[in-house]
Amino acid sequence: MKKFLQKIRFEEWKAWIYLAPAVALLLVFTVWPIINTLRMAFWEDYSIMKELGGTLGNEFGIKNFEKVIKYQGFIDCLKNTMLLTVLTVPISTILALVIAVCLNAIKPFQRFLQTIFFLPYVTNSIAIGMVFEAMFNIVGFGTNNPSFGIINNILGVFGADPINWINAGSGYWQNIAVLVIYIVWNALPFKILILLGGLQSVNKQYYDAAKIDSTPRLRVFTKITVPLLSPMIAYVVITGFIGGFKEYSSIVGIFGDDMQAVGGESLNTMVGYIYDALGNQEGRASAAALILFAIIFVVTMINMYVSKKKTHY
Amino acid sequence: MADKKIMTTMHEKDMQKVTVTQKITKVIVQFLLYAFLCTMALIIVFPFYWMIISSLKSTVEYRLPIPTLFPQEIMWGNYIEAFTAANLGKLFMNTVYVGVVSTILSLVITVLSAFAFARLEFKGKNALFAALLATMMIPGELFTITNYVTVTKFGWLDSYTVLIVPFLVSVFYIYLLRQNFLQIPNELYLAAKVDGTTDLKYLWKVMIPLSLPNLISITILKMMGAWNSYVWPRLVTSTDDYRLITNGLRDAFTDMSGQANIPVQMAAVTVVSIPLFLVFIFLRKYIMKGVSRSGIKG
Amino acid sequence: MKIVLQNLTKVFPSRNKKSNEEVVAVSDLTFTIPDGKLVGLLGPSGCGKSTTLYMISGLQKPTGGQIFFGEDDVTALSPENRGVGLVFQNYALYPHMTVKQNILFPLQNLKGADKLDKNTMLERAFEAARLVQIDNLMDRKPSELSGGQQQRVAIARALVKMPRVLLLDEPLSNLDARLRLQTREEIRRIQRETGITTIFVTHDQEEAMSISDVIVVMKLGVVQQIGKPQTVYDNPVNLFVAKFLGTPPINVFKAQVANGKLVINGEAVLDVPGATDREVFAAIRPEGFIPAENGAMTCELSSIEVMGRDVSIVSKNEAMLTPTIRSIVDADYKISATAQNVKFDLKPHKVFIFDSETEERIYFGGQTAPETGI
Amino acid sequence: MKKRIISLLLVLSMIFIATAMVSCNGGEGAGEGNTGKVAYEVPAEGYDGSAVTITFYHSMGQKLQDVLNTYIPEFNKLYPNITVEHSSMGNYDGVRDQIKTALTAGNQPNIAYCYPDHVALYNVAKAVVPLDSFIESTIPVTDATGTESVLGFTAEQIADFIPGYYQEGAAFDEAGTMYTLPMSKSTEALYYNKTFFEKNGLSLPTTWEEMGKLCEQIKAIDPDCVPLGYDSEANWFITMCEQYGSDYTSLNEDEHFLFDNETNRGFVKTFREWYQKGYVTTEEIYGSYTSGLFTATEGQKCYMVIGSTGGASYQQPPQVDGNPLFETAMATPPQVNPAAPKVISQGPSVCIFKDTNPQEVVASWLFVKFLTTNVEFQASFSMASGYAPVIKSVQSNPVYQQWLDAANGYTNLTAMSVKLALAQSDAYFVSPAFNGSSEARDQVGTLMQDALVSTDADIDATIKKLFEKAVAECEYAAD
Repeated sequence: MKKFLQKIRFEEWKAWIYLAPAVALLLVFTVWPIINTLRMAFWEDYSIMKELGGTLGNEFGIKNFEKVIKYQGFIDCLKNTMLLTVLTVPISTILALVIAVCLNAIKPFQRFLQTIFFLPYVTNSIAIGMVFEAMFNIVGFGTNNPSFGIINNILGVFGADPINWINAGSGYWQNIAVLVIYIVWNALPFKILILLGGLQSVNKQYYDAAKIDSTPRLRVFTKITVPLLSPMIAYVVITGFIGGFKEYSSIVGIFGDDMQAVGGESLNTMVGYIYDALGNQEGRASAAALILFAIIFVVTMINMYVSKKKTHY
Repeated sequence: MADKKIMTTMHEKDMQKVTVTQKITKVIVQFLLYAFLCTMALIIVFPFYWMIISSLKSTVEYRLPIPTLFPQEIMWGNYIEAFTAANLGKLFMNTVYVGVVSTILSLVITVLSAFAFARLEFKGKNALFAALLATMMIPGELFTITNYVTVTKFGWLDSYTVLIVPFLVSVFYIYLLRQNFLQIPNELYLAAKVDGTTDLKYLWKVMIPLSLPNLISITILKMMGAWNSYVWPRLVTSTDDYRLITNGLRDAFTDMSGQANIPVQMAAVTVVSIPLFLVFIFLRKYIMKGVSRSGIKG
Repeated sequence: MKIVLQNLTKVFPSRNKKSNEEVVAVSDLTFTIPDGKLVGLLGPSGCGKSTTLYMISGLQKPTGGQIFFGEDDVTALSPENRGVGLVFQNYALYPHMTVKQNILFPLQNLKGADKLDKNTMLERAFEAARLVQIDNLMDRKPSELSGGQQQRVAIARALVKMPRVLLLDEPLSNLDARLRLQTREEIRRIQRETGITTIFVTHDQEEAMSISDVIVVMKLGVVQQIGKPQTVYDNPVNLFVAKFLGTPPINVFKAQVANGKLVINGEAVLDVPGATDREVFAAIRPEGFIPAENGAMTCELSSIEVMGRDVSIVSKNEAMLTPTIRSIVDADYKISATAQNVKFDLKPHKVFIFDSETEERIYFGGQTAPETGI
Repeated sequence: MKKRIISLLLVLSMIFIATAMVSCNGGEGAGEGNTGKVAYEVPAEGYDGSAVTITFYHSMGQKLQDVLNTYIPEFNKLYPNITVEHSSMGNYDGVRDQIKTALTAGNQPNIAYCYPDHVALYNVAKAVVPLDSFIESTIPVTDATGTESVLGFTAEQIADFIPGYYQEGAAFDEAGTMYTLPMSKSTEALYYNKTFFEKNGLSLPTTWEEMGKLCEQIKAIDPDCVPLGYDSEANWFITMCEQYGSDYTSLNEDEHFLFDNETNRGFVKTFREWYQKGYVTTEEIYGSYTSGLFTATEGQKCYMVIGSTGGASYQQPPQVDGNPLFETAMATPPQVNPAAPKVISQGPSVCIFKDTNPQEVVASWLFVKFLTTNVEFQASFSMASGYAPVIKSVQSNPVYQQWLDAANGYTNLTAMSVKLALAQSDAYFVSPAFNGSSEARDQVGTLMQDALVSTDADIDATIKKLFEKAVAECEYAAD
């Protein structure tokens, strides 16, 4: 028995050696930042510059949080983030599900189409942001012979007159529409892939059984495919929400650093707010980051709870 | 079954009609499937198409009111200018170097940690693992400033180390690999233990070969991560000998008056996207499997 | 409703790209399954029995030939429109549905004239559940049931929509021995009660023989013999069928026919009037031996196993092709275990001769070829 | 699943508790790295000749860096042991961001390009060296060529600075401590299509009423055009406040943002009407600098641009097979009271950062002094950049004189713009610089844009709301 115990202790000691590099790096580059963020968040009116200049008081409390929550700009950022997430996650999930099911149902060209649908995943989001901006932008806006941009031209083909998507004075909802299209476009590949992987791992016999039971195509989808895929769908929705809350680069990609169309409402998001506040109010940036983390944590817990109820495992 | 006789409803129906309608519906369904998939594919591919043809247009043609769907005169010059103006060659080498080194090192760390989490028992294992998972949810922006101060204190600024070391530990891949290692039956490990194989040998001989597809997809995904990183490199590098390709993109082509030369910018963007695209084409299978497997365990 | 298969063939392109020769799974199958009968498709694994079953169900498309349900040519008809019930080898119950939902599922798909309202569906479902005696498990999930119970749910699901034909793919292979016997009887009883034409596939010849009205023995995609189990057992058309049926298996010897006598290992063991002289295979059923002081055939005794009602004698012989010779005789014959040799006489109707090249049966004495088909 | 969630919550609470303890005693962390907040006094021996390396962050393009590289050896002729390393950080904000994060880790450069708003930010960390003690220092300095001189500025040198630029360095506190020295300045000018004006007998507008009528006239002549392109809305707003004498911002701690007043709302409303009538567009609204319209060969054009003198070369008339389409001319932008003109001045200044090694600070001072007072450098930098030099004596430099005379409205607008900048030198004003002044500048710019493009019916209410929102944003940012 003694030898056995001794062996266990040796085993334990060895495990920590393997984990040493990971734990060390994590302590320095993850744990300390978290602690430092908490420190900055709770240190009232904290800013790095003030700390360097020694002009910081040393009361601790939730003043930073209050300041952030009371600031209308932050509320707008929260509203924008929620709106974008609530719009893009369902749309991209449903679209990805339908595409994955269709892809799974065809044989010829399946690999080719699969490759195309996976393209956005391998591209640089800032790069494609520029392309989207170029597509929706009206070059020479306000002059009398503007070039309306490719999207408006396509709309023109269908008889619709050009819409001012992202230029000066464009409406908030037009801006949101462009962002939703871009975010969904970016989110599709990962979702399609996961769902397709899930579909292919479903036992073929259930579909044969459904054929024998002469189930119509739509009922096969709703009654068999979706329930069996529910763990995958839950995973995609959960990661979708987490990603949605951290949306930032797509807005910079299209609207540039001032995060809004000229004369339009601000499209800034929570992460955008954090970056702006990092300029000279690190206290508030940290507070906002913790608020964001809390929201993500709560929403993920709700999602997990709901998905545990719904998914068949 | 009250009455013995089976109600055979199918029989009355006229066989011919059923087979014909069935054939027609089959064709219609196939057609709809392909129509839907092709339109969606078009929507996905269109920005790429637009990127490539814009990169070949002259600035004048680019500004035409009615954009041309194919460049009237191909401007290959844009690509040369993209390469020379933004010194993409050097940046490209930097990105590849950083990508390869960080991937290898982080692979080693991921394998060791995943092995420890999957196979070895030690106090606080689950708590530590849960803590790791928690960090996945924390927005990265939180860390940027503090990490910047730390790396500057270490004096790593404007070097390859600062681009590589801070991101060696990716919790997600440790989680992924641990799930994969767990699928390998424990008996194999115990058996190996009995006939005296050391952990590392066992790891090398048994576990790694078995989870090779996963390792390859992790490697590719890690490379792509290095390829797309933008904020951190921009913060920590200032000279061209260490800057990465994405930094070269954003502000390289705005001339003095702030007028961005879009075609050249698009050329640079295309150049940046091609390597990733090629990697994807050749290693398609692994990327797909890696990413989709990450979903299986949910 | 009888099922007619007309020169049914199925060819699969071989899986590895390099070699392009195809695999002929089923070749030129023609036989008729009488209405209301229980037919066993029998044969070693890879003989095309499952493929045939799936072609009948519509899940596999035949490369040639036709299938008729009664007068209707259903060859091109998709499974949805064939009105077929199929029980898969590993049940394929929908894991996320309860037993009740699983059984109700096919009923909910009926449309047009066959549409049922809610409570007739429920009533039919409970009827089917009672038939297979699982009406007490209605609200359980498949994962909570034993193999046997899942098997019965699968059968109930297949039967509930009163299909024209019931197909079972190796229904008993996933069950333990005791449950297998019991379920075998269940299937027989259910088939009798519903009178539904049923085809089931198995590689276990005992199972097939015990409950089928008719068995179809197949090998490498080709039908060897069709007939009542007893007829096929007693009158095999070739060596394969003889060897395939019967436990313990038939004993096979290298032998010759010399002027009307069957000579095994130099001993003329049996008169075989009507057989021309040639090299042959002689196959003797274990119950075909009669121990006799001066029996025609001498074998070297290995061991004797007493099984109560009868005795199993294990012996050896120069000319034997099977590893041992096993004969089952009535317990009354007293054979001393220590004897060096044992002599037997043979019951003519338990001895079959097969041509050594074609392995086709050679009939002698009173033996006549079985009539083909049902 | 359940087990994991519990352990997750356990760990999270653990983290929170741990940090609460740490932060109570004000953990050392990044704080200790501050730059030795010593009230900066010049070392008694001045520059002791020791070998020192100083770093200079700027946002110069390649052309300007070449000028710098040719003059650093000149500086090293005087002080061989001072090695000067310089690198570009992209644009002005890039310099600020880089320095701000560098400050946090204590490795900021010695000298930096800066705008008043940037220095206000650095001053929160008390990182910038107050220059008065250097300016007034009389410590003798002998350079390698043996010429004796004083560490600080002589009276003539101070007088040589263009007052409008020099005062910008003292806009940081009531006492007027000098934190920066002007390096190279630009201003705003009214570029106009002289040929078009002469062809249609139009006269130069000196007041905004005249500009309004002129736009109406031009619109009548060429209905498709946009008569005026004003590039920066923020500059426009700030300049108008100065010209009306109405409040914009102040250094007084609890009341920085004063621009929400009747006068300002008035001119914003007027200029909005101009925009709605198609008289004016701006860089943000048009999508890129309005010089694109001014030099357009076909399609829509504009005949006047109020923009930075630094961008003069962009207003150059386009050549159609060899000959320019029109002649560009320049003038001081319209004024509320032409007698007392007010024009904004921009362009980079330089500041010096505190450092643990005082010799590095002294060396940096010598280099900054060289850059701002060396006539040849100021001349060649001005010629290369198109920005105005900061000292008057440059005008008497023969080479520079010749360059100025070569100014013409067709091919050498740069010289013309510098000439104008020098002529307008007593019209410059300086806005107060404090922690939040850059926010004020951004907010008034956005306010102006939103007002111009707004098509709301009750425009007064909308403008009132935009002003209130801007003030709220500024107060949030500053406090």
